[in-house]
Amino acid sequence: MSETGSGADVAAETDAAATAEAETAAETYTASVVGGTGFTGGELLRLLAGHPNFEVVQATSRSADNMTVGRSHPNLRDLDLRFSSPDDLASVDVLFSATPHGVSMGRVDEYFEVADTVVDLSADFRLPEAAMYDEWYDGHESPEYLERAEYALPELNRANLPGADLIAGGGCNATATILGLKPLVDAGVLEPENGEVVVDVKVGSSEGGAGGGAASSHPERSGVVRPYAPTGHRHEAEIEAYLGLSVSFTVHAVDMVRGASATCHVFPDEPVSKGDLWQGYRSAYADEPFMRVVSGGGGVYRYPEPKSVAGTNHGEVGFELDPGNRRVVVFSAIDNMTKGSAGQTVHAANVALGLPETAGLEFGGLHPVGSP
Amino acid sequence: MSETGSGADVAAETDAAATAEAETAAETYTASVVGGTGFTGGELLRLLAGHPNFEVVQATSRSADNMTVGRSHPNLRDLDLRFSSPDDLASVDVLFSATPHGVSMGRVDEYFEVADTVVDLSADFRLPEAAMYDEWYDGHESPEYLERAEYALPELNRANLPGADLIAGGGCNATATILGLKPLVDAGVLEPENGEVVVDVKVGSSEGGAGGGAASSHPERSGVVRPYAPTGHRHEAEIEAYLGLSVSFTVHAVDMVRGASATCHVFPDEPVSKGDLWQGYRSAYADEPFMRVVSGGGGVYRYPEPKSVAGTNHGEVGFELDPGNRRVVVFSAIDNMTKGSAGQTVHAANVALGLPETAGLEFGGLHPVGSP
Amino acid sequence: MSETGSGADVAAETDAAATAEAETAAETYTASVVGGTGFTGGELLRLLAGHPNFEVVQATSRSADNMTVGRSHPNLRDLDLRFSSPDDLASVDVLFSATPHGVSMGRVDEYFEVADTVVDLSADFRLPEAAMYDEWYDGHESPEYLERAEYALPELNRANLPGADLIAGGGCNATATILGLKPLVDAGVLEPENGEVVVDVKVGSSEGGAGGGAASSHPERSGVVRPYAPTGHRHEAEIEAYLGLSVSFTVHAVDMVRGASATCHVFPDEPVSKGDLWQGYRSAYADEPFMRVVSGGGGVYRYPEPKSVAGTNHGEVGFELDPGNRRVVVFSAIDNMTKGSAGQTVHAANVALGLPETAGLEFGGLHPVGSP
Amino acid sequence: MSETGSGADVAAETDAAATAEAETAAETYTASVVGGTGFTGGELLRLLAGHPNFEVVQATSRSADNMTVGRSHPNLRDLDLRFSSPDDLASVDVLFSATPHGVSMGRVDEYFEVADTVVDLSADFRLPEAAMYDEWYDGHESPEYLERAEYALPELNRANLPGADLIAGGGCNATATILGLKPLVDAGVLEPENGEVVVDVKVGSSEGGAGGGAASSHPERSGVVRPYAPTGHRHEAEIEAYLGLSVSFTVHAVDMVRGASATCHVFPDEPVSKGDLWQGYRSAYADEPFMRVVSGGGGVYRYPEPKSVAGTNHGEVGFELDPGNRRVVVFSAIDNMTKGSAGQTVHAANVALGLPETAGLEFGGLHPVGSP
Amino acid sequence: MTTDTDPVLAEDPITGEEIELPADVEVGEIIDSPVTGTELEVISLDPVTLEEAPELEEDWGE
Amino acid sequence: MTTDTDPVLAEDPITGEEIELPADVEVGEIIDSPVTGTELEVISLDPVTLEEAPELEEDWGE
Ligand SMILES: NC(=O)c1ccc[n+]([C@@H]2O[C@H](COP(=O)([O-])OP(=O)(O)OC[C@H]3O[C@@H](n4cnc5c(N)ncnc54)[C@H](OP(=O)(O)O)[C@@H]3O)[C@@H](O)[C@H]2O)c1
Ligand SMILES: NC(=O)c1ccc[n+]([C@@H]2O[C@H](COP(=O)([O-])OP(=O)(O)OC[C@H]3O[C@@H](n4cnc5c(N)ncnc54)[C@H](OP(=O)(O)O)[C@@H]3O)[C@@H](O)[C@H]2O)c1
Ligand SMILES: NC(=O)c1ccc[n+]([C@@H]2O[C@H](COP(=O)([O-])OP(=O)(O)OC[C@H]3O[C@@H](n4cnc5c(N)ncnc54)[C@H](OP(=O)(O)O)[C@@H]3O)[C@@H](O)[C@H]2O)c1
Ligand SMILES: NC(=O)c1ccc[n+]([C@@H]2O[C@H](COP(=O)([O-])OP(=O)(O)OC[C@H]3O[C@@H](n4cnc5c(N)ncnc54)[C@H](OP(=O)(O)O)[C@@H]3O)[C@@H](O)[C@H]2O)c1
Ligand SMILES: [Zn+2]
Ligand SMILES: [Zn+2]
Repeated sequence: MSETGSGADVAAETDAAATAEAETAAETYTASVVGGTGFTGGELLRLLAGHPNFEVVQATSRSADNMTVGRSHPNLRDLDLRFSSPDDLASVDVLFSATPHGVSMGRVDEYFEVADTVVDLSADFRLPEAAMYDEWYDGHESPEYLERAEYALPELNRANLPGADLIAGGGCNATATILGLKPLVDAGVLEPENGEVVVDVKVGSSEGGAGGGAASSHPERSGVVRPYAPTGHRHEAEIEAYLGLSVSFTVHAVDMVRGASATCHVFPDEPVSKGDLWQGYRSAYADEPFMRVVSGGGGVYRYPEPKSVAGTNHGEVGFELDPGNRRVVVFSAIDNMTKGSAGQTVHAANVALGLPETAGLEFGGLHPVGSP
Repeated sequence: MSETGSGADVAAETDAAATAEAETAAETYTASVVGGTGFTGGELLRLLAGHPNFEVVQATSRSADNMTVGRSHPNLRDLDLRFSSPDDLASVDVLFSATPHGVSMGRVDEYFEVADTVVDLSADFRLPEAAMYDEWYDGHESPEYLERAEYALPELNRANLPGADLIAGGGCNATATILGLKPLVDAGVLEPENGEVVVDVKVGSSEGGAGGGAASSHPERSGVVRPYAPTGHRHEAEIEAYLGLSVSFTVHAVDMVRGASATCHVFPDEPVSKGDLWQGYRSAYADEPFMRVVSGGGGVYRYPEPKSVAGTNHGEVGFELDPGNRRVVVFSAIDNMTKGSAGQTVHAANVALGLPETAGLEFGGLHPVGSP
Repeated sequence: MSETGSGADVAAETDAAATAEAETAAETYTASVVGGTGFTGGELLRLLAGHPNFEVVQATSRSADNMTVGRSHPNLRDLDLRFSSPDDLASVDVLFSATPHGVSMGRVDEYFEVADTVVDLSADFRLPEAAMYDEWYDGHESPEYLERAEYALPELNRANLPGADLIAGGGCNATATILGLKPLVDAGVLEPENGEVVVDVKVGSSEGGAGGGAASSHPERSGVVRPYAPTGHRHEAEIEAYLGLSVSFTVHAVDMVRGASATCHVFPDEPVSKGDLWQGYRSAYADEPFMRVVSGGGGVYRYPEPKSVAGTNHGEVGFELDPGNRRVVVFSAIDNMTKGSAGQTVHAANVALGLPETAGLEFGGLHPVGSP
Repeated sequence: MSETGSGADVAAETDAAATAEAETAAETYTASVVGGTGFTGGELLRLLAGHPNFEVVQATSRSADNMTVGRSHPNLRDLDLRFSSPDDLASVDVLFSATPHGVSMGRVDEYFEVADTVVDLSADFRLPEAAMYDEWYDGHESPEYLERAEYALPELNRANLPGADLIAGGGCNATATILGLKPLVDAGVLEPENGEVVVDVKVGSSEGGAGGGAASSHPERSGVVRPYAPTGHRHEAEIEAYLGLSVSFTVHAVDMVRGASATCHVFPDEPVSKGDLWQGYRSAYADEPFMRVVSGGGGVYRYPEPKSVAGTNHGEVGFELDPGNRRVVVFSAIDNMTKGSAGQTVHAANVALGLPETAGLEFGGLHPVGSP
Repeated sequence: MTTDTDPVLAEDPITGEEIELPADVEVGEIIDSPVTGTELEVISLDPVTLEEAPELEEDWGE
Repeated sequence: MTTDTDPVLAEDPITGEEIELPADVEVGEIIDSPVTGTELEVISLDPVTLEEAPELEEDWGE
């Protein structure tokens, strides 16, 4: 039996990370989750409860006040925590809010009274300018915070996250799209003045949140390929804001629970080669702990697939070329609940607070797995 | 041709149809199905067994020779028929062949020795020219039949079907696409010299046939959004041949068994209005017994969905406009096994033989229905 | 009763049936469906609209008053009918009511004012005695109708149906169980004084109706094996009433939309042979147009399965023996929406009115089919 | 910001565990997985790669020799390991074998030549006596190992595991059943001479392994409730051997990928109360790190469900009483791939080697999750 | 339905086609077009005038 | 694996990156690239040269 090891084959993937972890091991940040009965709220609770540097001290709910967290989220039955009212917020280091659009913008002052750092998963602080809220939403109640807010996605905005105290989680469909297209933009393959970029998205039912209506009942929602946002989806605004690119966006509901998959059809001005694409994508994501390029190859899983990343904070991107090279098809797959929201914001919080980037986000997924 | 039967067992939906039925009520055509254990072969058997003007006298299988048809297709347990060898073909009025690509082109002479009319569901006679088989397939063994063959889709080719004796069923993805785009082409909204047309298709697992491999096992195939034909799909050839239009085509496998859904992103030169689109689609399909325009409206089912047409020979098409009207998104949904193959060819045979168009194809589908 | 119709559009499967059809071909009964937006209401509309002897003149809804039927049920888009208020009932030959338990018992007098025959799909008239409603439900408002009501299941109660004017559709789980066990009871293999009979049922989500709650949302309901009625299910009462047998009943929700499957574990006093069982089941159902015995054999579908009968009015039953023959396991599969409710009552109405038994119920199902 | 914490809110749940962990932190055991392309082989690789005390040095495959592990298991793409031939076994501390029944019994001598400890996931060493292999299987090639082998399930056999060098993983259905019934046996509620115990099991498609056949193709396997082992399942032998109890066992395939759910219908001689049951189950599993009692309560998840434990090594058990208390229904849910095989054996290896029990097995599952 | 009043006719505001509505529609009522499925608001009676009903923005909460 | 021979290095034909292969690869063997996942054929040894393996055309049979 070898007795040399240190069990280092799990979290601390590099020495640098190990050092970082050592330095921060003593730090525990208290955290609260507003909207704890919701889907992304539950995902936050799962991730934060398993995070070495966070201690969850409050999860709010109006509808399940005083109930145990495990009653809503059976995977959290071992968590010794009860929901409490969002009207009675605890003082914490970091407040995560996972409420429907419009709630946080009305309560952000309050949030900052009780918390040093506010992380919001809704659309309320995602867009950089108030005018965009006028155009795509119903305006904004607290536009003065928009400049202060940092977009959470580290692959896009890592440089601005350290020290940020208002972090705005990206939209899940926008995240999938941005992760897929950014390397092409950076490589100059995709330019704003190019022709059309078509983004055809397929999403799971958890994207609709725990509320649900008739359309999300099991008999009606099972087995669908349903155009739910044929055109005019609000994530277009976010993509344009952060990628400098206008896209033609269509979203379909398909039969899975977790997952968002964006297929981007791009028509570069100049033909590109597969080698160019490999190089662009590889170099874009070489140092990213959560990104993988999956493109061709053998076996069953040759391109990005949501079920390959379900439950994880990973993103998979890949591409293929049309014969004649006039079209690049980009595939991007994430778990909408993790990389597409809760995981993304925990990742961003890790960066903001100087914690190891992968802390609390190590779960690597399952195989086989059904419709996760 | 045998003219003995009666079997007036189909709903005479209109007086005209009733008259037509009266005229043909005396006609019964004998039919055989080559490839009867397969998925589309089973669908043919289902449709022909319930058809007032067909009598199935043979279903072939090499692997299940002598077994009852119900052993392969549990819905056909009441059918008193056993598989027999494809080497020993019965004389029939109409021979339907549902074999993999490449089989029929090698046996078509033989087929015509035993049958007056040959209906082939494979790709073997779909394309009009031998050169296209050289480009997209591995050439053609019997190119002399290509001119004789008529493309089955009545919505496209009704005029040429009466009296046709070699009918070539369309590809399911091509069918969905053609049905979706044809009204735009006819209305002059979509012209070959327009910019890109992106066709993003989502299909069910029955499209892969009964053979299956590792990728189609339940654990691997469940819950997927899997790019299975990222680019270069052979149906592009078919679409180009029949719509005069080159499209950028990508096909995804999603978690359903039956169904093909095509989302077509079109960028017309001139802005179009919703009214124009309604008028174009309504007039294109006003007299089509199987086509429906579903576009907006209320309730859960606002756009075409494969599960709304599962098991039926219906096709649903619909559309939406981008704000600014620079993009038309067209949705088209069919059941790949029915409208996309077996049903389409029975429909075509009805037209070819002068039978009522809807004979044997009346089933209207179920609600609710899961992943059909 | 109107006797104007023609509509001889159903397959005359036997000569006897053909004669029967000839006699009744001239009859068309007007029908209404109370609860037309619901799942079984929609199924009734589907079946009656395709029935040669019924003409649907009204479908009621409070929530979708004035809307087209196709808005709720996309498979009925071609039906030219709008929902109207249940407060304003049309005069009809047959009124079908598909409302939640408790509604019909309060309106039955009213129903008989506008209709000659009332067919109720709820539990309101299923049990023979008022005392049973006291024990299993919250009592009964109109106990005087209980004796007049006939249980719909023809396989159990055919003799009493002709001329019946109040027909009570069975419970879907009870129907599956009764169809599975009755041949054993009739053959004397299963006697009330035998030991325990365990009935373990698996059902699809449509059983819960269109209402749905949090537990039936797609994210929560997908992929489940969920004990939803661990013990004390009300269908026990029905089984006891009609089979003279007390059973230990447990119901699980599983991931399908349509389907109820009962596995009955029976311990006969005396060992039985497979031959005995085959004989008992075959003779019990030999003349039944909708019942099949499926037990062993080859291929993929060796025992009853809900998806083999999905969308149809068929029931499949089968059995297997424990080594040592001390246990008989009986499998029974139906579509809860069809054989388990709407189809069963249409079948019963056919018998009651002297129509061909299979009229309007010929659809034989699909293969392959996913989670129907 | 509080800086008191130690991030101790993850693995080390108790001080004792923390101490144990500290002591063993220096130990790394090398491990190999025979059958690494398989489903449970992949699960072993996932668990061992994330385990602080194991280092995987070999994974074998005949069919994917030299290919990367990530090609078969997309969740393991980051693992830097290629399959190698099972004919060329590396020397390791612990060899895990996840091959079909019959392979290990022929190679066990060889295994012990290269490894100190052998952990086998097949049925080859599960049963205690050779005679049982004669009765239920086709005999045994190496019966001399049967006494040496220890059954892996710690909840049943913890006392005998420390130091064990041949560990036999339990069958997944047997594991679910044993976990459900053992507390009743221990409490004397269930005695061998009681009447019948019916065990009705529902399982996911991963139980069939990666091999798959026609019956496990997606179109045929989707949406099923399929009796796949109506009677005579070999796990009966295992249950009898370890619970001292003969059960009537029936297994159904349902539409999920991971999961085994056993519903046990028990008829105690004396009536029991809910209080008794709670006490029996709570005390049986109070100190078990992976077991939960879930029985009644509010919300959506009131009883054990496979999807609540999918991907985890947890087992959920619960119960309900028939009115009249004559029947106890016990529900037990596990993930067949984890608690039902790979996780169970890693747990057992932890105990055998003196490692913290939960090491490598901390993942707590997801919510919401579809058909995992 | 066997009511004594006949259905009324109106112009579909999207396609211009003539559509049939129940006799008893009232101003302000929402009703779907049998042609397009679109939800229409009854703006006035005699003759019946229809307008596209304001779409309820469904928040899919992403 | 604790073999005595070290892995060999080769150039990935698609990205040009250096990749590690097992020591015992043989000419004609198919092996997947750890960088791109592409199936590569070993064309020659010493040095190991790789080429993209001919893709098996999967017939999805539509
Ligand atoms: N689901 C996704 O995949 C996803 C992805 C990216 C971003 N997001 C965004 O994340 C946010 C949450 O989404 P979700 O899917 O988790 O929604 P959800 O499941 O509907 O949960 C919403 C939560 O907010 C609480 N809540 C609602 N209104 C509130 C109010 N006025 N004050 C305080 N609490 C309130 C609800 O609980 P009580 O009613 O019990 O208080 C519930 O816990 C949304 O803004 C959404 O756009 C979601
Ligand atoms: N599935 C769809 O949605 C779909 C849609 C449109 C078009 N199509 C086309 O329809 C055809 C059949 O597709 P499918 O999905 O039904 O395939 P399938 O399920 O694989 O069935 C193929 C059938 O052909 C038989 N067969 C195979 N090789 C044969 C040979 N050399 N000679 C005679 N019989 C042979 C097989 O049975 P035995 O081996 O027992 O003889 C089997 O019955 C294909 O050309 C496909 O492209 C399919
Ligand atoms: N689903 C099954 O598999 C099944 C099987 C066997 C028996 N059943 C029985 O069939 C009945 C209907 O079940 P379901 O699943 O179809 O239910 P459902 O989908 O919930 O539909 C109920 C219908 O009744 C209407 N309704 C509700 N309350 C009403 C009232 N007070 N007066 C008039 N109409 C009312 C509803 O529409 P509005 O609210 O718009 O009026 C709706 O159309 C139940 O009694 C059920 O037990 C169902
Ligand atoms: N699946 C479950 O839920 C479950 C639960 C409990 C116990 N088990 C038991 O675990 C074992 C594995 O099950 P599984 O589901 O993982 O099966 P599987 O997916 O079919 O995998 C079997 C593995 O064994 C390898 N293999 C087959 N024959 C071999 C041989 N003669 N020599 C060496 N390797 C061989 C196969 O790979 P190559 O062909 O590439 O070598 C493959 O990697 C079985 O004994 C099963 O009963 C499974
Ligand atoms: Zn599903
Ligand atoms: Zn499925």
